[in-house]
Amino acid sequence: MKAKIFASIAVTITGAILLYAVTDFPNFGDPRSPANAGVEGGSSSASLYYIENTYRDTKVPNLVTAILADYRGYDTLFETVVIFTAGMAIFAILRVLRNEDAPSAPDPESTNRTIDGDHHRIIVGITCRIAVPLVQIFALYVVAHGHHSPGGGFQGGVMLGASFILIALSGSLRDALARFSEASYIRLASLGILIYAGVAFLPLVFGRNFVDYGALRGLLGTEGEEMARSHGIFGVELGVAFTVMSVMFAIFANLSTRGRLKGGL
Amino acid sequence: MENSVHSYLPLWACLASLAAVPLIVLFRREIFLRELVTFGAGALKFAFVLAMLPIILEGKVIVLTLVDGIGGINVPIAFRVDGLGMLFALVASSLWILTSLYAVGYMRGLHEPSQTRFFAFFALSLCATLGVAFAGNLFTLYLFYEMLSLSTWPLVTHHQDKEARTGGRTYLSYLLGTSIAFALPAILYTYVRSGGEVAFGPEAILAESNLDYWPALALLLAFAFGFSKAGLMPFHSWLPGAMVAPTPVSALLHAVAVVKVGVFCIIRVVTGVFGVDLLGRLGVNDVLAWIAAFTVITSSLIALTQDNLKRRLAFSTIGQLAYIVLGAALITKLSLTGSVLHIAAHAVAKITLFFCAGAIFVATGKKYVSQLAGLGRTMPITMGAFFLGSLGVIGLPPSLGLISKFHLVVGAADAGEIALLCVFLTSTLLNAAYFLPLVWIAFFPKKGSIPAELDRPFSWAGVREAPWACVVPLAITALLSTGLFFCSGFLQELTGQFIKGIGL
Amino acid sequence: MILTILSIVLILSGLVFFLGAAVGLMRFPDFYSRMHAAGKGDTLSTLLVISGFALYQLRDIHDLSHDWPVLLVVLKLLAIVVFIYLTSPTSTSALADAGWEDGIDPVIEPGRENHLEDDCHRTPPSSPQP
Amino acid sequence: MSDHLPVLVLLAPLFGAIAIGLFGMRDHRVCLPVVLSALVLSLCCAIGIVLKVHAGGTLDYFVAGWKAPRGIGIVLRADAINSPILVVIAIVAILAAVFTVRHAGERDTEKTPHFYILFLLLCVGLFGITITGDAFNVFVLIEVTALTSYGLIAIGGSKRCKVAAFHYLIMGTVGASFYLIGVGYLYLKLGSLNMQDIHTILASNESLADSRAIRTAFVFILVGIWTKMAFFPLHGWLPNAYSYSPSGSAAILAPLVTKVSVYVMVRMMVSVFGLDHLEANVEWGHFVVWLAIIAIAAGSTMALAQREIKKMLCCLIIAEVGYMVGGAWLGDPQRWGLTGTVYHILADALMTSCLFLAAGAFAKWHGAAKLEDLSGLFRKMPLAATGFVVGGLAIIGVPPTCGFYSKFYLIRGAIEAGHWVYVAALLASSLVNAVLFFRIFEIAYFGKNPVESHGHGDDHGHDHESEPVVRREPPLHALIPLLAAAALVILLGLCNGTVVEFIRTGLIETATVVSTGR
Amino acid sequence: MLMIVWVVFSGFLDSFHLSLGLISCGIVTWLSSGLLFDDRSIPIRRRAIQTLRFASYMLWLTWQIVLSNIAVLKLAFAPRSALQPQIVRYRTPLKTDFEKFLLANSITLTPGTVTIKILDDIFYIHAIDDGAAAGLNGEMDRRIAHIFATSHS
Amino acid sequence: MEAFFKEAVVPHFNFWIYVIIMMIGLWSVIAKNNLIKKLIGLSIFQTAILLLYVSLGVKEGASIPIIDHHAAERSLVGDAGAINPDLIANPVPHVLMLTAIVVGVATLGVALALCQMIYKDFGTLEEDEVLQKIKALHDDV
Amino acid sequence: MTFEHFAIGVGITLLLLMIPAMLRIVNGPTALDRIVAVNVIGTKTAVLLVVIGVVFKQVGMFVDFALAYALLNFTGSIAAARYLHRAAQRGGDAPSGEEAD
Amino acid sequence: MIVTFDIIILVFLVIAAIISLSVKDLLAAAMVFGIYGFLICLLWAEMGAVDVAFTEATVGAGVSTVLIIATILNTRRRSTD
Repeated sequence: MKAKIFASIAVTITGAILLYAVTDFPNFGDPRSPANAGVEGGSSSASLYYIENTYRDTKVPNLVTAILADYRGYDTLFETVVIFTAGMAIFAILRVLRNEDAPSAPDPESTNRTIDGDHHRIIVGITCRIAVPLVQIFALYVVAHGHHSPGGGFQGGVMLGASFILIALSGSLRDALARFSEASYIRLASLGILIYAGVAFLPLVFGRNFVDYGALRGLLGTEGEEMARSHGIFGVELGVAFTVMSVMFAIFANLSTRGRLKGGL
Repeated sequence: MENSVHSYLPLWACLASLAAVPLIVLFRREIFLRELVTFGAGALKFAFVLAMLPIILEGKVIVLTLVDGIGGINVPIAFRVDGLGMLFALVASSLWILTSLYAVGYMRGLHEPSQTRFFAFFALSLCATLGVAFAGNLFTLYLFYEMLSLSTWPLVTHHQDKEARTGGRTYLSYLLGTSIAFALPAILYTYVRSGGEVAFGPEAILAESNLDYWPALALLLAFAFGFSKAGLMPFHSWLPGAMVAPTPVSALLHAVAVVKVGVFCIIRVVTGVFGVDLLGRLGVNDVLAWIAAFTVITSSLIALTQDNLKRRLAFSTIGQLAYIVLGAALITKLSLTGSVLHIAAHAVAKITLFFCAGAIFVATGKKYVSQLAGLGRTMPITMGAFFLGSLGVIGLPPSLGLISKFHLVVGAADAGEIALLCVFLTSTLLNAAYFLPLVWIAFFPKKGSIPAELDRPFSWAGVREAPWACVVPLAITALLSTGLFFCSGFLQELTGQFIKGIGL
Repeated sequence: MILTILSIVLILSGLVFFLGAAVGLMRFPDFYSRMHAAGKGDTLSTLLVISGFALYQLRDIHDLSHDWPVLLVVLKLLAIVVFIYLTSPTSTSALADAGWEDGIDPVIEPGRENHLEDDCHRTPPSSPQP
Repeated sequence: MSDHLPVLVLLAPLFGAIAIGLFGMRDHRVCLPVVLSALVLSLCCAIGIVLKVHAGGTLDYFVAGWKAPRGIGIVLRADAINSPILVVIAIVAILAAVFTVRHAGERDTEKTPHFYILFLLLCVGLFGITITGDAFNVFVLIEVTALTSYGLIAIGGSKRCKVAAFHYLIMGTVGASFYLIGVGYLYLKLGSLNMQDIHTILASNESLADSRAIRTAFVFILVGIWTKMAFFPLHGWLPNAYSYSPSGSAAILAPLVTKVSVYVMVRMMVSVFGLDHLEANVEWGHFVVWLAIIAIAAGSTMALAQREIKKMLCCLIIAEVGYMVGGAWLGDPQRWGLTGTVYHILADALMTSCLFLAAGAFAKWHGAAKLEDLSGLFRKMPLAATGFVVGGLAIIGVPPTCGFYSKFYLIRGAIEAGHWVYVAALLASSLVNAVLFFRIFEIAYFGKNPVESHGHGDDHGHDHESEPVVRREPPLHALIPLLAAAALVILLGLCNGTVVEFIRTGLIETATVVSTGR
Repeated sequence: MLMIVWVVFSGFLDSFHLSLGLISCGIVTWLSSGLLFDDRSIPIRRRAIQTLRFASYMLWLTWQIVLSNIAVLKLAFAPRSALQPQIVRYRTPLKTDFEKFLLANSITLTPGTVTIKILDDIFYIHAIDDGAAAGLNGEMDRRIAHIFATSHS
Repeated sequence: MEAFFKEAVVPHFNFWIYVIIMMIGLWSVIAKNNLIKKLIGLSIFQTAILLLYVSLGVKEGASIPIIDHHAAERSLVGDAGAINPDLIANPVPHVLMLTAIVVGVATLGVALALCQMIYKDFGTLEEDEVLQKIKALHDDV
Repeated sequence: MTFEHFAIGVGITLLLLMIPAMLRIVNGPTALDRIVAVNVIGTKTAVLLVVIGVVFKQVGMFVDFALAYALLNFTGSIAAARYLHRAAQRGGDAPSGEEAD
Repeated sequence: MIVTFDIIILVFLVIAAIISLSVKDLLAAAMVFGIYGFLICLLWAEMGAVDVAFTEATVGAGVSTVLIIATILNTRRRSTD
């Protein structure tokens, strides 16, 4: 009860402050608002620059992808790191490495199959068997076409991860782990960041700044720096996809089994 | 402008004992080596201090800035040696050697535990003492002041029993508490008021600032109580509390290092921070003087009632310290001279007394005044020294105490403070009252008041003195106390340099 | 134009089925009957609406060599339909099964049989492994 | 490569973490060399940055090379304020890393690689927060830091650390979200995320700076960061989170995370909102100072009530945060308060590091979690105890440790700002600290160690040196960082002039930027 | 076949994206080998026939779905008493899992019936009214069996 | 009242709703007793911020921030300035919010892991019970 | 009256048709009823995404994630179903049955 | 941006948020939270933030719900509030 009263007070105060500020906002959907067009007298908003020049700079029609991986690629590197961190943190928190209750419980897998019943095995299992490859190819498409359509490394990665989750849900986690083992997902997650950071780091070798993929022109053999950026963005997206895929599946695997990687959802 | 000399001597003097600490710890298994290191460091230190003496006597000032301050924004660790510092350093470093010697005897005599720690912290506290003596600005002063508080704490609580814990707690809470609560803000306030200047120099730090009466009074009192090592009432009770310490420590604390650092700081504050001019203009020193006077009288009266010898000595110390403060507070040339000299005089005399108390304890295990009757028979040297020491404290000839007290009294008269003059005289009487009867019954006990085995005529065969390592130092200090009465010239010279330096 | 009208018709009929599903969802008495409404109504109406839009997209195709991306869009729309076809009944029956496992009793018209109740008392099935 | 120092400083631990992820899972022995080399590399980079800043002023690094117009790309800014902090982060991290050699996750030694990955990523986050010049980037890195912290706290085996981590997570996420709201409001009114850009716009447009949205933005950013730094009313998560986490984690979390948050606040004040603007609204500043005073009082009081060492230290952190926040908001014209705050960030990081290392060592090798358990410590592990004493003295503010000087600068600022209550609070808190630590010293100094006192029934009357003393120092890998931290505490105190001078060039440099409204 | 899907998704026919597509297909085949087709022995011709038959079945099924929806629609707007929910047991002659799967989903999609549980070869079906229950007369089985005729008759 | 409604609420409808949702989330974070409920509240709280950001990048009548392939090809050939910024939504908030979503899901994952551990250790997910048990734990020690 | 307007109309209708599902969610009575309603809304959402794509005249872009959406919606319900199986198997928790919110 | 969609979805959003927080059955709460994700995804799409919508679709509808369900499996389904 005390918490509720306290919560009410806190919420009222915060809400009042926020609403007090809201009346000061530019109108919703105003294309001339400072966020969209910059402040008068100040420099024009970065967003205008992006809209006008991104395609010229990077040859990527999807502005969001371009900004995400190039202009603000530094942010995104850490976004990936956040995901990786989450995976590691969950691992550190949950994973049971010593088998604490191994002797008491027989392998839960053996009981699972009977309990799922034919129904689940047949209907869900077969659906997933059909769906999973489709999901995967679609996810890879999403990763590869982040330049042109919505999506990119993160979304594709989540879907790839979801496809493995789907395998785990339709059959058992063991099936999924057989395809994507613990060692490999940790390694793949690290590899993903390595790809990202490596691609971002390469320009340093060429004497340019971090994340400046334009420097990779020579390496990739593209005509202009723009295409080099475009390819750099692709490399980065790939790294993100790897990490996200691995971590999403890792999180699921650990959460559903409380870190034992046996039984589970 | 004063003529200053740049020299690393003060630093070496400080470091001599600091460097001894690791050596002492290193040689913790080799008792002999350890003690050798202690003496070596003491001798080295004394030598460094002596080496500076001629320079100071020439009327110069040694200046050394250790960590350079940039643009006046920070406070360097700086040394500055003038007459006052020199005198204090002389006293401290010379007495350290003796105290070390005494400590060796005392510790061995009583088989005290953890002697390594004892000697290590002893050296450390001496380093701090010299640091205070040579401090070139308020911050350095404060730094070493705190260092001294902390490094003496393990000494005070040396026995690590319940009593020691209580005493140590009182000790630290008073010293640290007051220094953080009063001295630190006072320093900071000074720092801000003076526009970032805290270095001692020919000009007092606050001489230029136009302080009003009340802030100045508050500041002065903050300093006076903040440096509570000076034992001004009502922040005096750490001193009797610290009596739980082994006697060499008490000697060091109550005669040389700690308490003298307190009064030294107050003299520094009065002369170096406020300056005679400012104080004279504002008249805030009167308040300080009266507080000191109150302390003098009260503590003497309390001392009379104490049966524990060391406690009686402690209260006596409080009173004597208040003399010095009082002398400083009078800010006349004579009174200042008196109070500076009294630092030395009281140091020598009081250390003798403590040594004696310790020697009595080592030899007989007696702690109380009432047990002393007839002791002059078995420990004639000790009690003789005790007598000489008490002469010094009371201010009777032949002792350095006479000279300093004389200056003080005359200074009080000079300042026109007849009431304070009376205080001096009264307290001298009281001093005599609490020391002389003690000596008297030691040598001439009443019949029947002493155990039978003591009640016999004096003979050298019956002498049961403490170990020689205890007796020799106390004899030396007793002699020093007397001897300096005859050759106090260089001390007066030093004082004179100091007085000249502050522009009186 | 024909295409447009056709697509509009398709979409509208899809909406009608959606409406049916929604009403069914509201009115049916128990979980299992609601499954009927939800599972079936949505599948078909999704099919109808999306193919309606797909048809509408076809309208834009004049010259296949130039407008093939639009065709691909149409194909993608159909892919959604196919996918929903695949998944919707699956999830419907999986949920129905789950509902049974969860202990929801179906409302059975008096006089009709409930064989599941008879055979399978909601204990884990103990049929032999295939 | 020296042009790339600002980014290399955090890439080193990042690549280290990747390397552990790739190779360390199989072979745990890879971890420590990787961690140490990465951190040492970072330290070198940080020192390089300091030198460069010293030589050439503020260092801008344009990630991806997007220089113009401003705000397109992300800028890393190293100036005199943050470059020393980088160094301190690297140092504390190295110390903590050495400390954790053998007992990374305390109970689950199999989780060593995970511990070190989180550890390094935490460093990445902290470096990143410190060096970035982009308001949104700060948020991302705060989250990196936060997530690693949750992991590091909960990696321990105790039951309570999980709950503590959960509460921390809730508070931390809400705090970060508040920060994000604030940044959103800024973006909404100003259309930029670049700190300097925001600053320029705000400085040139007074009415905008006073608008409701911007004020709200400021309030939310502050509240968010306060949550992260455990400023008093929002401190609830801290004591449990740090005291129940494994020692190795606490040794890096406690010194750094709150300090870096304080730095973010300073950064926001200095180079986003502008000091001039803040100094013009002094009454707000004084309001915050009052809050800080309450924080100091509360932190000290809570510390007095604690019986566990780590908890007590955590409460002290709360008080210390109060010092820093208060100092930053004093608004004295010479910016001494702010100087003190920045210096205190450095000082407190080292002091807290020292204390937590010591507490960790005591817990591990003396079995002491409560104050009473410490008895006999000086005898058993004198060197470790010495390190602890130095840390304690620094917290109390005894010269020549750095704690004294930071307090000194803070008080100077307060006196110049005329904020006497703050002075009083600082001093009172110092006194309380003195009481606290001497209570500990006393316990540690006196009394027999009940476990180890075999054969020493009588402590008096013997000369202990002649017999083998029951000395059992913690192993070297724990002792060395502890003593190094203690030494650094003193060293920083001795070099305070140089450091403060350096910091002030930064503060004054930015100040001139403010006044000219570049 | 995956490649076709890829092209449908992608809409780019330049070499870069096609090669990406090839790589992706390779990855997917590698990742989920054994998921889509576990029986590789069936010859392609038969598979083609199956596909055709499957398509025709789908058309029929679609019509059934339309019917079922109309039925649901009617029921939705009908008074409540029109419902006669029941659960019927239905034994199928179909053997393979895939056939059962197809049947179950078809039953679910057709008028008034939802498969609740499969136990071995017994389907438990929730029927919404008598008509729907009566509709389970084995026609669907036949049609499904017809698709995979080679493996059955 | 009506004028206020027209001026303050209507043009800022999104923002009002964002505040409301955020407050719902915040309230439940503080007041809800069940830890998972708290987390759901936290997620809702975070999405409210996303709503703020995305709302402020919206432009009336603008399209999605993807330049049509063909238009892009054309603008390559012709002048690059052919793109009218008013017709394309502001991409920056989208970028930022992608990051924020990722952060959100990462946090959620970690929090759920913590929940599981808390449940394992204390056998409950109700905050008050957990706190009680902690207290009991403390008293035992 | 362009086709876009029509599409908007369709979208609004679809949104309004979510209301019954919402009511079902509010009323329950069982968790599974809610899940079914969630499924219904999910399907409608996928359609709505296409509708929005039509309105923006960028169907190609929206189709992608309508598809992704359908996929993941499916995952959600499968997970719920699977959960109920597992929960029943463990028998630890009381089955939901009727509840009064 | 489509204003009518906007308003309706926002209202739904609030309703969904309240429901998901007030349902006592955590499984249902998780599913309703899924709806919340659907709606917000729609909202992003409608505001032109396709990428955000895509992410929200994958995360909100796919992963979050599954993760919460996985947790509920290992903990308890009931909640007191």
